[in-house]
Amino acid sequence: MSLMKEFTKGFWELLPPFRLVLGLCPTLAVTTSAENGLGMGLATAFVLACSNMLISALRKIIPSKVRIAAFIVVVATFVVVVELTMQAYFYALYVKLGIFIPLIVVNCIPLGRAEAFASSNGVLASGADGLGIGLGFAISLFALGTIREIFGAGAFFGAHVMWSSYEPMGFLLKAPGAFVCLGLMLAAINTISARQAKRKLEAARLAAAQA
Amino acid sequence: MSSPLLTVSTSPHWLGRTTIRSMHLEFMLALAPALITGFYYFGFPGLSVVLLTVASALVTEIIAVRVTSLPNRIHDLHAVLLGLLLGLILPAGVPWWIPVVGGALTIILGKMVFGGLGNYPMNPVLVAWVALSLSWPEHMNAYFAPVALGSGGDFAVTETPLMALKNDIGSLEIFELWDLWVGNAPGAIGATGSLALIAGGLYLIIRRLIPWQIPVGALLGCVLMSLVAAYTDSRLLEMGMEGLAANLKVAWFHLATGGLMITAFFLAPEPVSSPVTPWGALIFGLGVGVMTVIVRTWGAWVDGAFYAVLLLNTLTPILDRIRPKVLGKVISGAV
Amino acid sequence: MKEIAKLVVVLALICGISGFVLAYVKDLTAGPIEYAKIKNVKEPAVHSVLSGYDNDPIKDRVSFPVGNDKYGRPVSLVVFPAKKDGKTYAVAFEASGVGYKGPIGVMVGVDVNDNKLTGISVVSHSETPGLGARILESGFTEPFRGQDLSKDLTKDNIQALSGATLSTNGVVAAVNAARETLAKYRDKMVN
Amino acid sequence: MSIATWFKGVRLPRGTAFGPPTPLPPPERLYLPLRQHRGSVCQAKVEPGQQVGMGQLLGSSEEFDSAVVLSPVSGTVEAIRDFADPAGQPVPTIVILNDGQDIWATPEGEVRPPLSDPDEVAKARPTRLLRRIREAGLVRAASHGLPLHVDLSPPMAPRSYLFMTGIPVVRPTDTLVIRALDHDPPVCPNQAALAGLNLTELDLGVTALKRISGAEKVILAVPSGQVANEVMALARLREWEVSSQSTTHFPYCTDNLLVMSLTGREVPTPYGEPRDVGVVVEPLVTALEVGRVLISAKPNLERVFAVAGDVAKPQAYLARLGTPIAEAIKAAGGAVGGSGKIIVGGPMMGFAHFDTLTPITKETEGVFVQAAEHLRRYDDHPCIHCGRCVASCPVNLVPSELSKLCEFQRFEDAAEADLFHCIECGVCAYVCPARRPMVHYFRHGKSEVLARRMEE
Amino acid sequence: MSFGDYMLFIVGAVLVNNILLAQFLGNCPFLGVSKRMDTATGMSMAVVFVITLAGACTWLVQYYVLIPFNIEYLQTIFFILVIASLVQLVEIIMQKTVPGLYRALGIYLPLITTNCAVLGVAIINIQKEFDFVQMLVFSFASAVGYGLALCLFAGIRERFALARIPKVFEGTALGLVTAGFMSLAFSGFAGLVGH
Ligand SMILES: Cc1cc2nc3c(=O)[nH]c(=O)nc-3n(C[C@H](O)[C@H](O)[C@H](O)COP(=O)(O)O)c2cc1C
Ligand SMILES: Cc1cc2nc3c(=O)[nH]c(=O)nc-3n(C[C@H](O)[C@H](O)[C@H](O)COP(=O)(O)O)c2cc1C
Ligand SMILES: Cc1cc2nc3c(=O)[nH]c(=O)nc-3n(C[C@H](O)[C@H](O)[C@H](O)COP(=O)(O)O)c2cc1C
Ligand SMILES: Cc1cc2nc3c(=O)[nH]c(=O)nc-3n(C[C@H](O)[C@H](O)[C@H](O)CO)c2cc1C
Ligand code: SF4
Ligand code: SF4
Ligand code: SF4
Ligand code: SF4
Ligand code: FES
Repeated sequence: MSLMKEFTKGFWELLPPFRLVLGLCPTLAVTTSAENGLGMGLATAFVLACSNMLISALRKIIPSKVRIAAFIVVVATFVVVVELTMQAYFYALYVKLGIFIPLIVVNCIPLGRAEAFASSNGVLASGADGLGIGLGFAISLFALGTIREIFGAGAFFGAHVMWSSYEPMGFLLKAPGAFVCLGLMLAAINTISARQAKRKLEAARLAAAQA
Repeated sequence: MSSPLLTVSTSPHWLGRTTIRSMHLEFMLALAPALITGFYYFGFPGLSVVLLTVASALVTEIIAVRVTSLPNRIHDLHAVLLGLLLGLILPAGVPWWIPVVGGALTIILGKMVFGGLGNYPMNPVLVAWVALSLSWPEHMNAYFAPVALGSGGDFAVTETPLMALKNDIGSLEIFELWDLWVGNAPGAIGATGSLALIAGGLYLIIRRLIPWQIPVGALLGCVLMSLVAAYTDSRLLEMGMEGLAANLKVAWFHLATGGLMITAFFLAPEPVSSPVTPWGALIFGLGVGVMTVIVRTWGAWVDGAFYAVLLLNTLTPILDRIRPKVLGKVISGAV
Repeated sequence: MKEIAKLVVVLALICGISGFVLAYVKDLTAGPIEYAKIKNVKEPAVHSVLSGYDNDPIKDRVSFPVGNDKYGRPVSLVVFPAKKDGKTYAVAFEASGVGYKGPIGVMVGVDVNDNKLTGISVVSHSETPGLGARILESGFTEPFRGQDLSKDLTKDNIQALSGATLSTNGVVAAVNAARETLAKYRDKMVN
Repeated sequence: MSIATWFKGVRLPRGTAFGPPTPLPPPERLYLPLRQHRGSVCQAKVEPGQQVGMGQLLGSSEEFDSAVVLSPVSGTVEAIRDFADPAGQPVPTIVILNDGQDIWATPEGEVRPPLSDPDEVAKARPTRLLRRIREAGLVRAASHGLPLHVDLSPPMAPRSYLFMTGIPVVRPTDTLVIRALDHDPPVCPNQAALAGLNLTELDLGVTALKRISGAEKVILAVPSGQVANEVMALARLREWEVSSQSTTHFPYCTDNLLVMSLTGREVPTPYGEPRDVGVVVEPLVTALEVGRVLISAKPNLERVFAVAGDVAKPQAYLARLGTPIAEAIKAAGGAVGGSGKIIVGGPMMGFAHFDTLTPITKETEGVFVQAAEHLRRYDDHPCIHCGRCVASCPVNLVPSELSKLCEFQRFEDAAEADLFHCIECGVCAYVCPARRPMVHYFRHGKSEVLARRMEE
Repeated sequence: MSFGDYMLFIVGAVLVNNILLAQFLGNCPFLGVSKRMDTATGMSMAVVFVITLAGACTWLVQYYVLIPFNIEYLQTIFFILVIASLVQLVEIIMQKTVPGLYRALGIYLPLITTNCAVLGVAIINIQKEFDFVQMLVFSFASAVGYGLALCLFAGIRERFALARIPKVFEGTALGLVTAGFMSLAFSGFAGLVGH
């Protein structure tokens, strides 16, 4: 049960990059298409899950003075593994994601989770946490990539989806569009949370009134 | 004898007659000559683009205040003014949905996400214009050659003077400068009639609705920078144009063409996004003029005036720190 | 002291294991990566400079050492042969020349029988977009097809790009470098 | 007027040009607050029910910064109770039932022999003149006015903050400005006083003020084109400089700004006064009162003031001190239009009162009536950054930013941005198209900062 | 490269290809420390210092360690370790020798380790095959571009603190939209330098 909770919190409560405002650079840079977003997200998720588990396993032996350095080495190792693997088997995607694959090292999410969660929790819980948050990140990037691709290129996974005379809004694929799109999505998520909070408050008041 | 009906409050008890609504109405009045010039040369296609942007902006604002908790300030006519301004800087040959999308972008992105009039950091009209330009460059370059009202000609997409200048400096000789000043040249609907724009702008300055520093700075900056640009341009020499007279001709051309005039008098002095202090405003204006010519001469875009304003908008908070000396202030922090 | 020793040992251990793992992964992926690079970067270029073959030039590629780089590591030349009925009649390989902003890599296709170019394609460059980068356009590369390679190519026979003389020179230099390479290693290539 | 200030401030509509002040008959009941100036409150010297004569002492104080209160009529003290002063503070007020006899308390009301020779005044000892002024209970005729004897005496405590910056603590006064101008145009007692001028009073008053202040130079600041030839002749004779000023360019007739345009000297703010730069400014009404006191050797019991705005017949009046403003409004034909505001002072800087019994006091310049249909409402619209307030603020502040800082409760930042240099003239609120309550924000901000300083 | 070329190179790195607004590097601290102008200027100075230093160190590591030993595939791991130790070292040395500067910049230094811009610029230096001088100029100019964007952005956000912003846009959401607008404005520089 609690494992499930660790796993699912990454999908809403801690959904990066909206709730945890970290990992913005790849979010903005590579989400020009759904495919890129998904690829970047999954690569990050893999690194996050693996490094979380390994760090959790090693947490008793790593002295706290060198823990950041040790975390960096662990994260960086998995990043290089991902880098090499993608280069070998997903070369086109690797080229498109470019510098942002090595930058997973400094993407604040893996280090952040290592510090905040894995260094004080069990291996399974850390794995669940890492995978959940990683998948949450992947979903966010996928959603953003989807929106930008559909309206900015009129396509989804490269296939035309809008009506035939639709001329895509190229602005969305450029740097300004990335920022604006992410900002609007964040506002949408804030709106939903505000609604939820209000509903919860009303329910509580109702319960209080009945009692 | 104390009367409960009397209103008690502190001074001042008089307020001037200028309100936001009256200011916007006067802005529109000042834009009327440019709109009429645009209508004269670009006819009903031009007029319908302007009407579409106005309608779109107004409808978007009405919807926005309905569906959100933003205060309803439609009566201040800001949406109408934004729509009008956007319409005037669009080409007459755009497909119908460009003004529609543009009007909506102006209101939602430019204004509403920041909470409405007073809060946005950059000119909403220009934000929408640049977004449209980045998205649909081919449509945003569909400028019509002017056809005087009643002369019965057909509209055709053509090159603007600035496009021509970018490709070939010889275009300096092709366009009649007088035509450029009265607006008989290809270009955006309301941006070609430089004389009409100056007339409206002078009205605004006299009515103290815009600070004079911004337009004066912009025009001055444009002249200075175009002299520099002309001086360093070897193509002029190759054409046998030499000396101050030739350089001044380039400056004159830059002044009369493209979006400079509408920018100097109507877009750069947009209150919310431009500096409030006199020196800040002057530097802002100069910056707009200089950047306009830099982008036109060396940049990737044909016209730089609109980008120049957005760039200087990012500097506004810093320019606002340039303050005049406070009268009577002998030591700071005296309380 | 003991604590510091522990710090060092743990960190060294982690680094060591990491290095070991990575070396292993590197080894494992070396082949696929090379293939992926050739497949994605070289293959389109090879296809555009060769024609009329009935083999797979990628699969039949040969590589042999041609010297060392400035760090002393061996450099190999990869040659893609075009064969008809099992006989090599043309080869494609990369050569480079110096353009305006750095090296320009050019895939050069040569008919080995009459020493005529079967086509060129620029695979890597860092020239100015709009200026030097016009070397990518077919309007620029097309005139190279059929040029005679028995002597040094000059700019007379091709359409030099105005405003980008240096880039043009770079491509021509690459083709001439290819001529020398071909002369030197013709035997190894044609086999 | 320099180029720099030409574009600053606002041009207000010129009020009705007033003729000389019309005398107002003394009312049935008079209300005399025991403090009618900036400074200490007087103690009542009479009891309810007591009979008083004209000029009889009603209240006085041991403190220096206080002016005596004298009875303007003869009659009975009906009550002593609290009334609100212009700032809303309760002040003990003596209510006198007028018997209509106007009997002086002392025979002929004389305190001292008359002093009506200008040459004698010009040579008189300043302390002698000051004593007469103090005994007559004169107060500088402006809202927030000091007792005149205080205003004319050198400051009692050194101004340490000025000293620190190298400005002389007490600079000898070299210039006397007689201000025949009013800062809030429609309410214009000084201009009205100029219209029906007693030349002897003027001559004596100005000479006395010059003698007391020690000034060498006198500048008569007058509204352009409104000055009689006799006054010009007198000025030439006495070698006074006459300077014409625009009366509608608000707030350039306020003291500090007037000093700047006349002498080019910048009065240090927030605590400085014209005296700190060697200038004494007195309203024309005050100069005339001084003259009258010296000639008649009687205390001053009347005041010139204006009634303007939405009344049937705007007019300047000469009335006994303590007359309720209701009487003045009635005399001016009554208010027209819906019940709006009764403003003591002018529309730009006056205080709106709810009580029409509020009396004419020694600081009253006039009453402005605003009908309901002319009330202007403020709005809570955000600042639109238009810069009109910045372009207009006479002291070069950035009111837009100050108002935002106060609006968002960042009072310390506002103080840092020179909030305390604001003179609350209201120009920024006047020009603001967003109708922001600028001056309200500033007053609130100042009071918050001061409250916090007090706590520390 | 001639002097003029260097000037164009610098303009390109500062304005046209701004690492933040056009290349999306270092966004987390960009949104994190841009609420006030004074913190933004402090951060900007720290970034300029560290990026230039880190660029130099990683360049040396690349050409004198990774390439000679043929372990370029370990670039990521080496670079991040070099940067992390460098930041630590700078912190310690600064604390000892220039405590004033340390107090001003110290709190930003740890933030910088996990700033994509530092590692990003180091990697770009290698990818573009810059020589040592070019690398120094590019690193410095890129960092200045970052600082410039950060300070302008902080100025704008300070104004938001005095405005009634809709609840759902408060904070990061509006920050992102505004960054988008700044990026839009900076697109005006496009083409000034052809890189
Ligand atoms: C206000 C306005 C609304 C229009 N609405 C439509 C519409 O809904 N659908 C449409 O096809 N054309 C509409 N038009 C006309 C379009 O200009 C024209 O039909 C359209 O461009 C046809 O080209 P298409 O085949 O590319 O859609 C509208 C024009 C105006 C001025
Ligand atoms: C920003 C810039 C970019 C340039 N890019 C190139 C280039 O990509 N290729 C090139 O050959 N020359 C380039 N040049 C150099 C000039 O175009 C130079 O004039 C040219 O090489 C001379 O050749 P021409 O005789 O054909 O004009 C560049 C110059 C500048 C200022
Ligand atoms: C001489 C004079 C000048 C006035 N000037 C102003 C003024 O500048 N601003 C103002 O708000 N009211 C002023 N008033 C008050 C006016 O009675 C009233 O505001 C003005 O007539 C506008 O009327 P309205 O509300 O019908 O527009 C002035 C009144 C008078 C008698
Ligand atoms: C709200 C709205 C948005 C539109 N956006 C686009 C668009 O982004 N691109 C486009 O080509 N057409 C757009 N259209 C127009 C639509 O596609 C139109 O039928 C054809 O493009 C006209 O040729 C839009 C229409 C509306 C009503
Ligand atoms: S309100 Fe201003 S002008 Fe009026 S008395 Fe006070 S300081 Fe002087
Ligand atoms: S800020 Fe103060 S001094 Fe300036 S115009 Fe406003 S009220 Fe007058
Ligand atoms: S006049 Fe009003 S709206 Fe304009 S800047 Fe000043 S406070 Fe803001
Ligand atoms: S604004 Fe200030 S002075 Fe006015 S009522 Fe409020 S607290 Fe009192
Ligand atoms: S992801 Fe780039 S700084 Fe955090």
